Amino acid sequence: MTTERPIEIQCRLFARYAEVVGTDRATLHLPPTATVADAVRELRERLPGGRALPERPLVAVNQAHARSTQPLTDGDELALLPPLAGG
Amino acid sequence: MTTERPIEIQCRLFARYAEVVGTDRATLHLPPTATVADAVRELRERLPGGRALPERPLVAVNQAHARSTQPLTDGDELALLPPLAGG
Amino acid sequence: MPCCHHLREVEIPYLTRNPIDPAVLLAEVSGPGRGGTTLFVGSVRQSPEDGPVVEIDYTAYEPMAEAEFERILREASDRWPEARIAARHRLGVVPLGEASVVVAAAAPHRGQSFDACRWVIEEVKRRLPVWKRERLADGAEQWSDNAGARHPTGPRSSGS
Amino acid sequence: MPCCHHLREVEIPYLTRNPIDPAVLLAEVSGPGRGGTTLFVGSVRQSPEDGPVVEIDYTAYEPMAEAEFERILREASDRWPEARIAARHRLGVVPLGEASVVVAAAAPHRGQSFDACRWVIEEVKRRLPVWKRERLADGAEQWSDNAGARHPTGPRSSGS
Repeated sequence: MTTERPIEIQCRLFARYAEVVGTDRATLHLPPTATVADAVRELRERLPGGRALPERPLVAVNQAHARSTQPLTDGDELALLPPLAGG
Repeated sequence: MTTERPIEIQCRLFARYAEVVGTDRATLHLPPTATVADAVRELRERLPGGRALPERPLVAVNQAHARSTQPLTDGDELALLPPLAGG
Repeated sequence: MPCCHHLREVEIPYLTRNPIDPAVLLAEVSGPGRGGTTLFVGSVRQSPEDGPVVEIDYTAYEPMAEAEFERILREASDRWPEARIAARHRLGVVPLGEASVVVAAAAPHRGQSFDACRWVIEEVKRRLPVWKRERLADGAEQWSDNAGARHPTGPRSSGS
Repeated sequence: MPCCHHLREVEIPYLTRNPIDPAVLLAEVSGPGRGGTTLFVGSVRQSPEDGPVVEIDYTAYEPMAEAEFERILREASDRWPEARIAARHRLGVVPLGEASVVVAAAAPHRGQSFDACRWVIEEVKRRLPVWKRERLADGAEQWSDNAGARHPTGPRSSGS
């Protein structure tokens, strides 16, 4: 069914999170009903050292702060943000 | 009696008050029991145009803000301060 | 790094007839333990109520104004012991847009620097024996005070 | 004189790898109707908890940080429509004592300028996707965040 065609999510990791998993980018293919929380779960399972990432990190979708319940859309950019330190 | 020897007060007027009375200095001789309020009353009576000064202006004694009830001492400098406009 | 403002090695007057450079005040309060600095600049502005003000002539009861500034900054140092504070007030004719007063407060934490800076400028407005004569675009002059009162000026007194 | 920050003719990036000059931000927000200007400077400081920090390496999720700065300043313009606000955040290695962030807010009245400046810096701290790697005097490095957490650094990732 067309509704089952997976969506592609570009993931970005920053600062300490990029150090922990040894990469700052990953691409996920997820069911079209996937939320931010689903994507984070997938990253924690699939990336080497991914378990060291928090279960509910601060996240941004398409360069804006987002909640873990936010649904994702094909082509979205999901970023996992360590605790902020600006200022 | 020595207690009756008058005290000498150097008075200064600023900004609009100096304009109103046409001078920025005056010397008063007052009883040794005189307060700021007594000196202001004397200035309002004796200076030409003195009635245009307020009965209870902002005042300073020896370059510090003072109350109208403050007793005066020989040699004190009394200043009548129009409403402040610093900043 | 305790620092008492009033123990400055060189006594810099708080009153000046020259333009005030904010960078100088920022430098005066800076220090490695003070990560937050708040600066306030008060400028001569056009007032919608009065029409265009082209310049302001500031006068002061100068020795008292210096002493009162010193008292205000000493009280601020008591309230915010870790803060370092600098301040200047300009006297004489100040054209539109130039600064009449600048206050800088640096502290280990930003909240302290905001609070100290704000407190000092409020006290300056409330306590500093300074007066202003505004010259309007049409040539009229008026005394203007911080309570919002306006009075037309009379002849200038010789000595003040 | 209504002014919308986000309608700047020339888009100046909020992020910079060069030292931030407070005078530039003061000039950007100045205007004849705005008599009160508050400037906040956040500097790299020695932290008593961690011992001497000699420098901080700031990194950001850069396009999001630019967009988030724009959102913060647009929200500030909604809250203080008469204010004009400028802000910069430095990235890269910032030595001890230099500014990492500067915010300037000018408004007709000083209360507005203080409130707008304070609000913007608080939102920057809370929302801007920026991270810092502190280098201490003994050569150790740590990630340090605005909630006060510290983590030793690992190997540097190639791309971030």
